[in-house]
Amino acid sequence: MTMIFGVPLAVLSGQLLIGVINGAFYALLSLGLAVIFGLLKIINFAHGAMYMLGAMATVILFDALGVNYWVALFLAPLLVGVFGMLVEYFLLRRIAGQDHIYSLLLTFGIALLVQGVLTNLYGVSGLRYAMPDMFKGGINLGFMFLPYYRAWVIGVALLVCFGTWFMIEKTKLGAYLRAGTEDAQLMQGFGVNVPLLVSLTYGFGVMLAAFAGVLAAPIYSVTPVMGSHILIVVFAVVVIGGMGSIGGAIITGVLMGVIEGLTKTFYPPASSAVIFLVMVVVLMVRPTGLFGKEA
Amino acid sequence: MTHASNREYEQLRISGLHAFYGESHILHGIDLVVHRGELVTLLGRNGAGRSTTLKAIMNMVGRRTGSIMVNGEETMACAPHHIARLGVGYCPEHRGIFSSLNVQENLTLPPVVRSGGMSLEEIYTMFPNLYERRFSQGTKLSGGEQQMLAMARILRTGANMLLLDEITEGLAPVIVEKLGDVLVALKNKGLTIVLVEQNFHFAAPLADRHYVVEHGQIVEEIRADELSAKQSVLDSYLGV
Amino acid sequence: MTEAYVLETRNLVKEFKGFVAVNDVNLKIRQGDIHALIGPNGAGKTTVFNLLTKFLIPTRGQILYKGEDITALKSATIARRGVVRSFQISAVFPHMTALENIRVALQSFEGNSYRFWQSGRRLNRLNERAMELLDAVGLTEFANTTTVELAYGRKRALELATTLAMEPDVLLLDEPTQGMGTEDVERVVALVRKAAEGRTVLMVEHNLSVVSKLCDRITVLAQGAVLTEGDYATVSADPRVREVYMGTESSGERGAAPSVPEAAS
Amino acid sequence: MTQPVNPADIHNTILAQQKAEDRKKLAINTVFIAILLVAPFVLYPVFLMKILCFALFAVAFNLLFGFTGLLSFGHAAFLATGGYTTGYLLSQHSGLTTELGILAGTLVATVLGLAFALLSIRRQGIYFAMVTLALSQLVFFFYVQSPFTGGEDGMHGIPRGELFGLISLEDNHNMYYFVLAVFIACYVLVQRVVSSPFGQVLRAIKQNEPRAVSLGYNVDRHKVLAFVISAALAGLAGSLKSVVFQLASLNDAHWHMSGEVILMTLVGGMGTLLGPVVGATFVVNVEYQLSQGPLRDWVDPILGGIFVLTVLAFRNGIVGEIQKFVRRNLG
Amino acid sequence: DISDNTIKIGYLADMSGTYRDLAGPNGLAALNMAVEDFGGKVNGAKIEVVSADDRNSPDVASSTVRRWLENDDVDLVAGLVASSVSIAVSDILEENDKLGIVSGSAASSITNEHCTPNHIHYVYDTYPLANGTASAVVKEGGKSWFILTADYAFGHALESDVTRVVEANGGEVIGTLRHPFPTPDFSSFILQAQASGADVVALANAGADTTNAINTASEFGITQSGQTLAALLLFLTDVHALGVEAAQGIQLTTGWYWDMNDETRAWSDRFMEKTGVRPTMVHAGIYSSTLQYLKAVEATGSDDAQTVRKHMMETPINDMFAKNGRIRADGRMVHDMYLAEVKTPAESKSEWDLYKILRTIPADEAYRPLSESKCPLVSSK
Ligand SMILES: Nc1ncnc2c1ncn2[C@@H]1O[C@H](COP(=O)(O)OP(=O)(O)OP(=O)(O)O)[C@@H](O)[C@H]1O
Ligand SMILES: Nc1ncnc2c1ncn2[C@@H]1O[C@H](COP(=O)(O)OP(=O)(O)OP(=O)(O)O)[C@@H](O)[C@H]1O
Ligand SMILES: [Mg+2]
Ligand SMILES: [Mg+2]
Repeated sequence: MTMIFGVPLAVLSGQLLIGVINGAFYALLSLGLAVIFGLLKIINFAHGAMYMLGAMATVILFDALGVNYWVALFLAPLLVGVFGMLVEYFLLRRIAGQDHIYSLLLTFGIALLVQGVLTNLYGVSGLRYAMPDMFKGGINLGFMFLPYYRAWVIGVALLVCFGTWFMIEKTKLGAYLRAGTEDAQLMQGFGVNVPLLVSLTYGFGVMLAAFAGVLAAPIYSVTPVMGSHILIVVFAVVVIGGMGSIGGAIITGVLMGVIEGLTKTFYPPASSAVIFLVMVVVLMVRPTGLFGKEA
Repeated sequence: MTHASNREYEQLRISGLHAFYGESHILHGIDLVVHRGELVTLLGRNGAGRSTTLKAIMNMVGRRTGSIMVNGEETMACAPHHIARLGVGYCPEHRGIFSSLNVQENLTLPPVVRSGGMSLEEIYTMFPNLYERRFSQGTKLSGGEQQMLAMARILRTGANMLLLDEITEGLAPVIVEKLGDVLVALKNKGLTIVLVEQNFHFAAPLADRHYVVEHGQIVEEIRADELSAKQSVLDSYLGV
Repeated sequence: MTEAYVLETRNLVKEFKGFVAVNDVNLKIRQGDIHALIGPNGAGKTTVFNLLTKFLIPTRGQILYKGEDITALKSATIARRGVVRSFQISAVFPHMTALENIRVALQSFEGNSYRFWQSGRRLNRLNERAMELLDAVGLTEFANTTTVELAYGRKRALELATTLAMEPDVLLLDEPTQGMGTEDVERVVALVRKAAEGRTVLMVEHNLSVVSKLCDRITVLAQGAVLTEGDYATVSADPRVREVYMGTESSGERGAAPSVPEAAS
Repeated sequence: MTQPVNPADIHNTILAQQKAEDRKKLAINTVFIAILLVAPFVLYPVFLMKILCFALFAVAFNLLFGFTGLLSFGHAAFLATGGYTTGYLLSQHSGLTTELGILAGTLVATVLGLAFALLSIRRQGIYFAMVTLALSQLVFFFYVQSPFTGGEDGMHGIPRGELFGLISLEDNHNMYYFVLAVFIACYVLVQRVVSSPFGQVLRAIKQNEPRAVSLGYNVDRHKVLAFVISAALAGLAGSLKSVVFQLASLNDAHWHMSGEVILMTLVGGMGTLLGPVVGATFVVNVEYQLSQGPLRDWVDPILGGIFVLTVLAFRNGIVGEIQKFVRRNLG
Repeated sequence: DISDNTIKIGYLADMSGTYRDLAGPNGLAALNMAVEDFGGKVNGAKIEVVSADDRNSPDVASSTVRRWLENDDVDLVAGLVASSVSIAVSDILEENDKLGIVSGSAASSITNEHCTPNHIHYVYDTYPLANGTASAVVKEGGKSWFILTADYAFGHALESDVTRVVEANGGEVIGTLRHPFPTPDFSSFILQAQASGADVVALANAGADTTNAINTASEFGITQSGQTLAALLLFLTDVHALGVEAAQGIQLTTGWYWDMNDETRAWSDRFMEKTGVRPTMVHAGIYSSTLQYLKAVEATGSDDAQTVRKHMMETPINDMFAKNGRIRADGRMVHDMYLAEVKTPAESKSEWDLYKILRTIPADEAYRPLSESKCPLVSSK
């Protein structure tokens, strides 16, 4: 058996694949965050909560109404997106143009609120969600057993990421969004309905988070605090990629999944520190992240 | 549609306009009228409130009272994007070039609000600098190039009333001259133009009328044909 | 030989991703001159300024100050050596009063900027000089006004005063009269003239009436390279300059209308 | 046509204003100290000390954030480092007097602050915040895994010991007046720093950094100094806290703590001197009172609601809003 | 003599964070059930209950408890979940000579190096968890072990306990892996565990980490590939969250299960009526310990900490929670523990029908013997 630093090659390949899968998750989550920061300059500390809402909604919709996975895949993000738009309309809008820090505080408050209410309603142990039947089982790739569901996650997550990137970087709508970020008032002076655009963008950003939440429901423990743990890791990913860089968030997401996976293989205790270490190093070398525009 | 009837058409009527930035009261009752096809300038010293008047028309100041009619429609309750849709094109004092877009994207950004705007080719012919730098980041342009870009992009939208704030600022004399020609051409096409200018030499031959703004009020209205007669009044207002 | 020139560039080049903004520029600024840098928009004037003060790193070439190579020095060091600039886009400390703005500049000579244990009232001894400078640009009555509340033109005037507070040997002014009303332009011309006593000024200016009145020597840049150099009469007579920059205006001065002299650009 | 104005008159007005300001500051300080002196006879001293420790922490943070414009998202690292160092030294070396233990904790936090500053100071805006966050996470992971901190069990039974080897700090009142003395000294120091020549430069840097550079200031070095002072004071707050509570725990190193100090500062009013003190008092009290009362299961959502409300309704913070009100109605 | 003629009980627990479900507000309900059983009075003295959220912070906990003890005359502090909180509180209890009963914490150090004469550790700790599960699994043939450990003191303690037990029983630990806390995704670790080829994959972690690991293990088919999964600390609420589908067959050690006999069922029905859920062992322990405390107050007629504690130590505990439980000199309440297995979907008849009890582990076998104790109270006795 070929060994690399004392790890069999087969195991290593498996770990790499797992890394990519997790990376796809990070990509999806950090993408939403990057869209919201990049386009609205909102530091969305409620992103974890929106992810959680997506997962919780999936479970609750199933328990209460028997809504199946496929419907939930659309319905849950939609509901969370609408919730996000309401949050934007009634709360975030009032602090537009203020320092970033206020958006951080406000969304942090919203996250605490949402999380706290759900904790009181549903507890913290988690809600049960069964794997959809068609995803049960997996294939043996030789070097590892790949559950079908993980294969699906990687495919759909990357597809959504690419679609979003294309829409923002290559379409007129995307240009409106980018310009609106810089000088919303002037854009509005040109005749663009900026407030609506902002609502939709925020709604879309949190939809991405909620979508990741739905994907997570069958494989992770669904609890009101599931988002708060992953939040700053996802932030780190966005920063490494360069805040506001849509493509950067995607690529870095996948990259960080892999790096974290490798750390989990070679030196597991460092696996949660490694992303922060990478971040410090990257920002030393490139002050605005890997793909950030220079200031 | 005769030229004469056009002249009578009130494209813009402002009455009793007050405007505030937070605590500070900037405009103290502006009254003015601009007819279709007219070119009117707002003159005054630094800080008189000319830029603020344009911003107030676009609903871009903190708070306003009074009345602003565009095309006979009251706009005090309108959001800025509705005002733009009425055919108003605004070129701000500080240019507002978007750094996340390249020059061409900046140029094509403002949505077309009416037909009859200039085409991209026409604009590039007019400003060859912009053509040359069309793929570089908007804010990497030189100061003057940014000024050209800011002006050029509203020509594309087909707006029939232009609010232009210090558009010759920082431009080389050749370009200023060219801009003068452009404004004449636009006027001949029937566009209405409100021009805020420090460069009186540039504005004087173009304008039909001048309003002098001081301390947030209109203190004098001078028609082009009265210019020489009222020169001394004007000089004293402008502190010459 | 080089001693005669206070500031000099040798084969200065700046490229931005393949675009050459400054192309092999050799500037020689004589001690005590008011030297203008003019040229069409995008000619590279601001870029040259940025290179001289190291806000941009030259791609190639050398910068000499009093015969000494300063190409490798940092911005702040160059400023402390006496080469100080003002900005094209107004640069002030917005939430300080006009007086405080000036004091920050004066304070950099006090050598107490790290003294976190001293009372701030010590800086009061700078007030007198600061008031003088404010008075010189006509901002006396705004001494205690927060800078955000000043109109654009006054901000420019304040910025100029701040720059003068640095007592620079060489003063770099990027369009000092931009955005100013007629009366302010007059004042600035007077101010620059006063400020230039005993020091060297390099300025970018589109207002040719200002240039013609103030400047001893003029360098014309076009497309990143030096087109010509000389005094106002020579330069303005050059047909190439007329073509790329001045246009057809007979006098080359805007604001030539007899009764409205020198309106600012 | 401007009225002729006399520069000397204007100057005198400005000087008179400064004098009035000084008097006002003195008056506020006096009232404030008087209240704190009698407070332990009315309120529970340990709780008051907790407030003072967090107030000091917030004041330290605000020096950097409110007055220099640098948002550090890693200040928990200094609080924890001060606490753990002091706790460890006082537990291990019974001969050490308390003030030396606290001094040592502050010193280690200062050195850590210097390291943080050197690694982060060149980064701008949100990137600065994120580098400090990342560094403090690394510090957090270090503390989780180091045996001397007791991991998630925490460090317990730290002796309060004796001040200068003379005054027993086991007594809550003695301890309180010691903490109060340190707090007042630090508060006055920060007040001084802010208005010092150095403070003026910080203000300038905060408002327009490129301009400060062009005026010949070494901006990075000024920022580093501000960062180090702030880290030192935060470390001091942590050291005091570990002595007061006789324990040090991971909660202090967690990024939530860095978040909490931002909240305290904003709720109180960033960029004001008294704001962080008021904010810390408010947040600590709300958390404490709520966790005792009938709404104790709802502390988090209520805190969340308070933050939302703060941002929406009084963004300048409690002190900032009061100042604004006074200025509008009385000034 | 009872001071103020009231018995004041302070219930301090995590009401809103990670440990909320296993103790939390429902623990308060359990405590109140004990008070009700006494009719709200003991020896004519009123029983008063106050409660607070410790926010899992020793700072918050110690301010609260200090005020309770120093200002509010609280006689007993109950609940106590996070180990950092329990240790901090026990220091304050000792300083004020008041009594505390720890029901939620897992750290065995609470009655070992951190023991005080002022607190009792009631329900369980890491020692019997490792002991019960590990020895049972080794005896059933699980010889080679791979341990997935949460990388903090609690995990390390479990890991070393398990290693000791496995080796003592003739098994072998062929690999350990320390994962950060918390870890949202376990697939990488599960893959490594799978690759190790060990007979048994043991989870030395808790809460969401454990449930996530079990979920992922089931997704990656760990049990299908012939490995046994052993969770060392798993609460009823965790299993309920996982569902029997994912958790079936897992062996674990518990201090109590609601469906063991008529007595436990009757009490659980009462509990469920109030809270809507079935109780965990911690809930039952809170009830039982409060009951025992009140009985001791009744018997001694005193609320003095030492008097009451002495009486509690001398009296065997016999109630629906424990049979012949006793409190040792170090403050450890030792009682029988149970080896349980999670039912299969076919076996599980209802939402909360989750365990079958495989074996009773006698108290003396389960807990750390006093001879190994580092508690100073033990050597002095
Ligand atoms: N955002 C703002 N907040 C507060 N005051 C402002 C703001 N913008 C402008 N002002 C004040 O409003 C007054 C009028 O400004 P305005 O920009 O309209 O002047 P202007 O006539 O265009 O002069 P300029 O030649 O300087 O552009 C000035 O006194 C200025 O200080
Ligand atoms: N950072 C940059 N990246 C790319 N191109 C740049 C950058 N800065 C300037 N340029 C380009 O270099 C050229 C010279 O710019 P510069 O600002 O020096 O012109 P200028 O002579 O000051 O013009 P103006 O009179 O309009 O201010 C311009 O074409 C501009 O687009
Ligand atoms: Mg203006
Ligand atoms: Mg320029």
